[in-house]
Amino acid sequence: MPFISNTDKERKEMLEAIGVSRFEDLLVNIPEKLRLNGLLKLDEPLSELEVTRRINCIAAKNRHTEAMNSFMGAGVYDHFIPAAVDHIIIRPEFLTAYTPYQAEVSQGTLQFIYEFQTLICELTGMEIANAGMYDGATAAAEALLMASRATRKEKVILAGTLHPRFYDVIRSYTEDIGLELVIAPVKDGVTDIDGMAKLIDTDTAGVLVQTPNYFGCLEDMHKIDEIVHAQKKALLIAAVDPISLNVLNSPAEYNADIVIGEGQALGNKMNYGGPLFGFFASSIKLQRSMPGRIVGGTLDVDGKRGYALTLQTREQHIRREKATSNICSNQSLACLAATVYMCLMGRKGLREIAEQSTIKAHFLAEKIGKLNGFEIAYSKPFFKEFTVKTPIPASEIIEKLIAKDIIAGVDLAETGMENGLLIAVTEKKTKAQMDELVKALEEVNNG
Amino acid sequence: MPFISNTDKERKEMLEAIGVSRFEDLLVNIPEKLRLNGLLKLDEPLSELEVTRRINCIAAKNRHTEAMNSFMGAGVYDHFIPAAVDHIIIRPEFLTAYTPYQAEVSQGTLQFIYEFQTLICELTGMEIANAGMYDGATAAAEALLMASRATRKEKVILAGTLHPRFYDVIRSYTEDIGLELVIAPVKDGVTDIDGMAKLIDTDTAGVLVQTPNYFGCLEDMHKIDEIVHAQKKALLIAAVDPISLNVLNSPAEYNADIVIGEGQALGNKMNYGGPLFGFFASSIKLQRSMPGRIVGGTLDVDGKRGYALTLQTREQHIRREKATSNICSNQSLACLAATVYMCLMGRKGLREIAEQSTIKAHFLAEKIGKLNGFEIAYSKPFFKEFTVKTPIPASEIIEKLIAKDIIAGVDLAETGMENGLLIAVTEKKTKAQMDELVKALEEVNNG
Amino acid sequence: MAKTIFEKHSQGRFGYTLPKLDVEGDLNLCIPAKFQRKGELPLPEVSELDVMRHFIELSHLNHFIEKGFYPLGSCTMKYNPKINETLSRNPGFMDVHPMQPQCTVQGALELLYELQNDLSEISGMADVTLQPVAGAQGEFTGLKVIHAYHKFNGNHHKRKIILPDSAHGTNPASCTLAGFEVIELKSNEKGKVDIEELKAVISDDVAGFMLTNPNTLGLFENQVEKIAELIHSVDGLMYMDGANLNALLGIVQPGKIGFDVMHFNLHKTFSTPHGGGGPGSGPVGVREDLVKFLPVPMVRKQPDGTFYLDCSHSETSIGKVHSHYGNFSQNVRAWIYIKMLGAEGLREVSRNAIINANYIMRKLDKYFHVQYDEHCMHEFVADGSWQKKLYDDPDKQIKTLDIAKRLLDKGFHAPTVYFPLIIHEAMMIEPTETESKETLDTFINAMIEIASEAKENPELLKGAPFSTPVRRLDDVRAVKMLDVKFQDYLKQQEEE
Amino acid sequence: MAKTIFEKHSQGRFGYTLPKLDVEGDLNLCIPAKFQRKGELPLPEVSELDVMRHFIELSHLNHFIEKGFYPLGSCTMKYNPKINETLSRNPGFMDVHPMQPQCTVQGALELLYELQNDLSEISGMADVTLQPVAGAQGEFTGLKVIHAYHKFNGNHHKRKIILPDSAHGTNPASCTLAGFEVIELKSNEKGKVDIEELKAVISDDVAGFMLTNPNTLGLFENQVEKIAELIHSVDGLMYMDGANLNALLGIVQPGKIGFDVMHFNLHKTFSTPHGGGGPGSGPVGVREDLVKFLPVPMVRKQPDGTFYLDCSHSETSIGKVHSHYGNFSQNVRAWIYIKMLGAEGLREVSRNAIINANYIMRKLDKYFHVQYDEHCMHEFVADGSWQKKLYDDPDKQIKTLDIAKRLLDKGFHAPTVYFPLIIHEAMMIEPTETESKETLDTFINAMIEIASEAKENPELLKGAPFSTPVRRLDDVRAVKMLDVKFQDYLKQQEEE
Ligand SMILES: Cc1ncc(COP(=O)(O)O)c(C=O)c1O
Ligand SMILES: Cc1ncc(COP(=O)(O)O)c(C=O)c1O
Repeated sequence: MPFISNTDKERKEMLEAIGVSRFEDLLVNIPEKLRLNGLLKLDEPLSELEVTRRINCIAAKNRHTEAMNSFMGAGVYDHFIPAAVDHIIIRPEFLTAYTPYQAEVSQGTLQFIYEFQTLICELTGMEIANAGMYDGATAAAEALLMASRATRKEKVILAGTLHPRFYDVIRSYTEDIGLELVIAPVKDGVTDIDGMAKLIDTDTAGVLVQTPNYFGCLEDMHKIDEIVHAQKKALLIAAVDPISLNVLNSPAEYNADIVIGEGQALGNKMNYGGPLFGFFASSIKLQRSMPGRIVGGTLDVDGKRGYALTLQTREQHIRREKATSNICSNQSLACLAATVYMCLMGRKGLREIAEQSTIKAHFLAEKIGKLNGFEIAYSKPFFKEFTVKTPIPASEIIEKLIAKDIIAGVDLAETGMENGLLIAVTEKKTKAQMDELVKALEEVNNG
Repeated sequence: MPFISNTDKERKEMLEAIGVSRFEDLLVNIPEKLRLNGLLKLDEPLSELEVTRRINCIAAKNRHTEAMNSFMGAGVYDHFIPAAVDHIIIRPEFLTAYTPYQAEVSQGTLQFIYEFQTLICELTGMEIANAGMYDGATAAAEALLMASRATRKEKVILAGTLHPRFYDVIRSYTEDIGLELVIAPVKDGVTDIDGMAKLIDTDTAGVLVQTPNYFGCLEDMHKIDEIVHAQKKALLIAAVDPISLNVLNSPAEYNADIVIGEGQALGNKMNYGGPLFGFFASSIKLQRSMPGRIVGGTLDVDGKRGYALTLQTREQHIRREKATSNICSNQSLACLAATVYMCLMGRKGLREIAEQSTIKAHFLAEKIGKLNGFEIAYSKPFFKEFTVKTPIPASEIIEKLIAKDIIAGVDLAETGMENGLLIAVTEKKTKAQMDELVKALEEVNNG
Repeated sequence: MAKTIFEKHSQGRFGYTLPKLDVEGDLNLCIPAKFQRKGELPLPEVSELDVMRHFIELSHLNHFIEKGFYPLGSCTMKYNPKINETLSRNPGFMDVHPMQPQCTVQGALELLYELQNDLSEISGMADVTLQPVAGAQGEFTGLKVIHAYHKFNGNHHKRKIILPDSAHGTNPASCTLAGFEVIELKSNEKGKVDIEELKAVISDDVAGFMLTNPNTLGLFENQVEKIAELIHSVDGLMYMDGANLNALLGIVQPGKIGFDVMHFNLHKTFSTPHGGGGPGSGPVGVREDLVKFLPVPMVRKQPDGTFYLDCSHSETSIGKVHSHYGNFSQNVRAWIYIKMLGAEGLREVSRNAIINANYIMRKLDKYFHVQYDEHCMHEFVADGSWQKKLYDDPDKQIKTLDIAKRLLDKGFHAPTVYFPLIIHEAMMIEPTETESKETLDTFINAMIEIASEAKENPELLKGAPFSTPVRRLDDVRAVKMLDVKFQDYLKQQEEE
Repeated sequence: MAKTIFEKHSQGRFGYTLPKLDVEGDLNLCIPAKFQRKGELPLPEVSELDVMRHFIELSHLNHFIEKGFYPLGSCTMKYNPKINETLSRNPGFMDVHPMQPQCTVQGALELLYELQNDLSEISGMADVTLQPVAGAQGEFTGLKVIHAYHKFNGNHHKRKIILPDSAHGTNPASCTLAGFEVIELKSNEKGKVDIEELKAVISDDVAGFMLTNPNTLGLFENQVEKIAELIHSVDGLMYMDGANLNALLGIVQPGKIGFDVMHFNLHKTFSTPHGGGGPGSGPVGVREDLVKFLPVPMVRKQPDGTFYLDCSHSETSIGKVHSHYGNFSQNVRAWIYIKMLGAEGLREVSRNAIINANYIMRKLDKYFHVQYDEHCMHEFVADGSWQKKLYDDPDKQIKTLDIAKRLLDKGFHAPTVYFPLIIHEAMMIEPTETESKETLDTFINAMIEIASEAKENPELLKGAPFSTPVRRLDDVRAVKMLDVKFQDYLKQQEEE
């Protein structure tokens, strides 16, 4: 059998050493009738060559963004990733290690997590970050739970412009433990701030606002800061696109208490939506309420600097049912990719990516806005993504353009906008690709 | 500029430290008029993303064997390669090291070469092997030079069934230094042994015979052994397919003095013909005449086992114009791939590959032999490759089948057989693929 | 220790290239000033060479499976085949957006569909969701399903989950997150569920029972039928934590022996790499009548052979636990692994895992105390109690931690220590089937050596490790002088 | 040391899977018994895990560019961009057979065509063959071209090549292989060609002159025009060993300053990895009238834009030096490198390489003797003569080798030592442009430290290295007790 090391001879020697005559003797504790009779019903085993061919054949049934002109975003983005990233994360030294419980032989993992935390703090302007969550959506859910824990209040307010998948996950994470979710009203593609203000009261644990929001629009976080922090205890939770933070306000500028987001755009491939990872940062005073793993610097017995897991008394393996979260395995390798990516791009590279994405998105928006029958849905400032009002249902447009190897964007029908198309532009899009989209949209309307 | 580390500031500091005010001052020794005025005429630089797109576009203009049904061989073969091989050779630890001149920090490279040498000795039955040559053809040329050196004779005899590319390279390696090349006659796809016997005389340094030969036929090496070694000094040089040695005679069985061959089939991709590598082994008494690098085991000052380059007095960096060869850089990483490959496949795996290739080739030959108009050219035993007499020129067949995504084989026109098609079968070929070829050949003849 | 990347920063250096902007535009015209970040981001500026050197240097500080034996109990540190890494990087997988129209992702859906089916067969469950990305999230998902089941039946009062005191920490934590109250059951003297204790706590408000089987002692819970009977008698559901499934492949189908819900850890049993802590994958299987509660979407096949994302059960579904379909890329790896092994191969996996564990146990039980006298499954728990008794002086007293650290010096990763909590000084040893007898023998010898060092040279244990990149770290300092980012370090340096 | 893979063998273990044979057949019916190998091949049987652990363990014993500074003179150990490794693995390159019909390999031909052109432009030559796979083979090819030129002109007597005594060993060795006699010229006191000496040996049977420029001392040969004039006056050809081209990119085009033939080392100047000794790539460029002698085939472009392999000059061509088109995969990497840098980038490469070398030289010339007082190009030669003079006792005497070994202890690779031969105790130091000032400074400090250790603590040098996987090895034993395969080792063990 592949991947099993011992030979028949060795197996025999071992059974002898154990003192049994056949393998089955080791199963005495499994009542006979509980055992499977015969074999599992699975396909005949494939050799490496056969499985390679099968996989290549399956993968060929997917159409991927290197072979299509895609404008999909909505939280998962096709940004440029330097080749060097994969050369690091494929190293078995990182790939095949476990969670760094034995710190002395896990300094590689521990130090990169420490660097990851630092980078996330730099991006967000926060004081403490953890080693990552499952994805942006669960990070949002955990942030609300944390707000509730920290404030001992049970009402949380969500912007109505939140990513619907975030909302879904938040709902399943909160509904059975009595957290009250209140959705704030939306006006012209952004949060209706007055409407939101009315919802915030002394019972409010936190307010979660995503910016850029699901429709691509920037929320007025300064104003939201005012209305949230007008309530002494209420916490402001910002959900952000990490790439945007290179041009948009640092969440510290609008006094966010907790900052979370989907981290995939930082050096991770889209991979049909997984692995993603959530980043999670907050002000230092909330440290004891944080979910997830945290690495800290310390000294060894010889006074040498080293890293170790810290603040572990928050975690499930110590606190069990009283832990701040149940998270154990997280998305560590995706965070490593993000760390390597941020180091390679550096401050100038990340800035350039954010700038190019912005400028290209605005270039495209302007062109589409001029097309007959199309309209930019909202007059609000946006970053790299924007909503278009389409003359026919967005789903039809998307379908038609696929035949031309274009994926026009994300259909906003589930938000109630049947004719809403969400278009994302990254620095990878060329003028030619954008022109192609514009031309195809024009043709859709004409024919 | 990419890949250049220093910043303007650092450059300035360094120029100051050097004591010049501008870079140009460092060029005082280059007469002005020798310097290039202006810039080289090269394309505008491409960023990583752009170069990636350009390469993908170029590569897409090649049709590769994973997308075609190819029966090409003639020395370069599409055998199965376990994924693990590339995971080793891509490691920068191996990839970005130089020739292991500083043994103390090159034990990784040195030990794998020692293991490579051992494996080559095991495959060939020889007593000593070097760290590899540029390719099979140059290894053949160097073997003849070595035979001449060792015997102090200047006539070498080549089987007429030798790979034409081997012959080409041998010619350019030998023609200017007075080695006499004599081609032995061919009969029914193999060496005419009586004819060859007549050519061997007291001036003969060596006789080079390839088996399986270019036409796929097995040479009768036992008989050739007899006629070569009937001349006391003459050396028998065997050129072999390393995969074949798992089922065919070990060259030691027919008393080869030197064994060389193209090593690509051992774990290296075809890569449009490069990197290839030549393996090179001989009896121990010829050690001082060997070309190329050799690694030996030894002890360090603490008595610990280690490896180092040995018998270096043969090499160019010591002996200069009197060296056994001019080779310096070789094809080390390709030899590492071969080493990893042989270890993964092990004795059973390599044997199975050789057996499957043989049986499949014979299956296909039988089917093609039965087709109207087609004929197996020679009645000699063969391994995984055989020559077919085609009803129309092979080049036409090949061209026609390309339209069906089949590459029928190698055209033998340059050997004088316009209607000769050389077909190779590896263990990767499925029955379905072979049936497809047979069907396509049948159609060619019918229409 | 290695410098941080921040200490390698040099202003103006860079490690990337980007195409020139090919359209005109001005950031300030796009984004009003008040939305723009004040000041430059303080990220490091380094070259690609700097980055490669840095992370390669870090990588060399880790222990990892391909370096040496990693007998970390409960974690199934088996070899992660290289073919998984190669094939999962196909652009047809990597460069696919999760919201692409379904006609453009038929390959992905086909693969997920087959994996759902294969895991269902392996577990004996009716269906499997691939959405949870880790074991703990699988638990949460499974518990939510239990919750949904009871709500669906109008049994809103069922809010208690019973679990043994040997359970992994995520089990009670997941219960809390799913809105359940935990009843912890003391294990009996055999390390198993104490049926009498169980009977004592069973009541109508019990929603279910969570059991790891084999349990965290590596012992098969042979009373599982009895337990299931009791739990089912109050309409509770049986949850199996499948972290230890590596013992049961092709031997026991949990869905056939009384379990109603279970999660898998693909990053344990099905060879997907642990990645230094993740990403993993924690699918959940359920019995027939619970399928309607599974997260949306499920992957289904049309009569015409095409695949689709099915949300038709969204009314009853617990909703979503992940933005998309879970860790797709890990699921690809698990699919490959299952396809390469097949039914016989998977059974051999468990057989060999069990033989390997029993072999080590038998060889070590004269040197280290092993509480339960019973063949283990794929892992076993020894403990350091004999060694602890050697010295009375608390400064000298040898703890399991010392044994663990000493193993690091000998080139092995330590077993899981101090878990399960019910064994004092526990060392949970799981060799996995991918290790050879030769490797096990070197480990056994090292353990025996340590047992004798404990007697003759206890300082070697108390001081260990000596040969690792750093030695024992001050955990208290790590909390007291909190330094969780480079700025904290700089500040502390200044203050010192 | 690491065990060999042979010591990990266990009969019956395996590390591969293969499809089942899907046709019927019997080996014995295919291949007559007398052609079949007697007995089983003694290859090792190990698992994939064994193999990965083994080679990873070996890999950790190497110094390599991405570990640390590698100032190995003449070898241009610059950073090898990762993008090269990623893109050269495209199946459209890897899985292409060299004899495929040309209509199926248009991409490969396009790339080679562009690389021929780009290298021609960079070198100022008329055309370039990409067939030679290493520098030495480039030399051989170039010398064959020279040979062919003279034969073509009926000058069969031209069989002497002049080269300076500072030349690399491959130069004279290649001359011999190409059928030339070598005249070695003593360098003058400036390390350059001694024009008077040259005049003295020039005669009608001189076929050419081989010069490395910058020479192996890192100095630009400023008399190159004069030398070319002299050589051309007897119809000799000027060959440039382009190993040191990293100093000249965009600064000097060798073809424009008197050279007629030259080779490139793509594995030096153009960033293709050295791979522990290869594969490299050693293209050769020639002036217009020599193009007809280049190996067959060349890649040419049809008016319709398609590319083809051109053998139309096969009558005049020297023939072939490689079975196919050289190291295609390395040529892909070099193409990528050139395309990413462009004209300005390449010029910056050389500028920075030169600055880096001069910086180290200036910082070290107070501590180590540097023979020639002139700005160097991309590398320079210091020597250990000052250190050698410190102690008279031959046992204590410090040699360059000691300095080199001590550097290993400090985490650096050693410079090239004892080459060029004309400098006693030579240390040839080449930093390359990819290293930062910070790295250079740490190296400089280490060298200065060693200079003072030489005075104060010479045992640290004589005994070095101390911290490497092995310490100094017994080279004499390696020759005397020849052990070039595992069987030799076993035999020696038995005998001992
Ligand atoms: C028994 C058991 N249950 C659950 C888990 C949690 O799994 P994960 O880390 O994938 O969340 C673990 C992980 O170690 C475990 O050992
Ligand atoms: C000056 C010089 N010439 C020629 C060569 C030979 O190049 P290669 O090793 O590629 O054959 C070298 C290699 O070190 C060299 O330094």
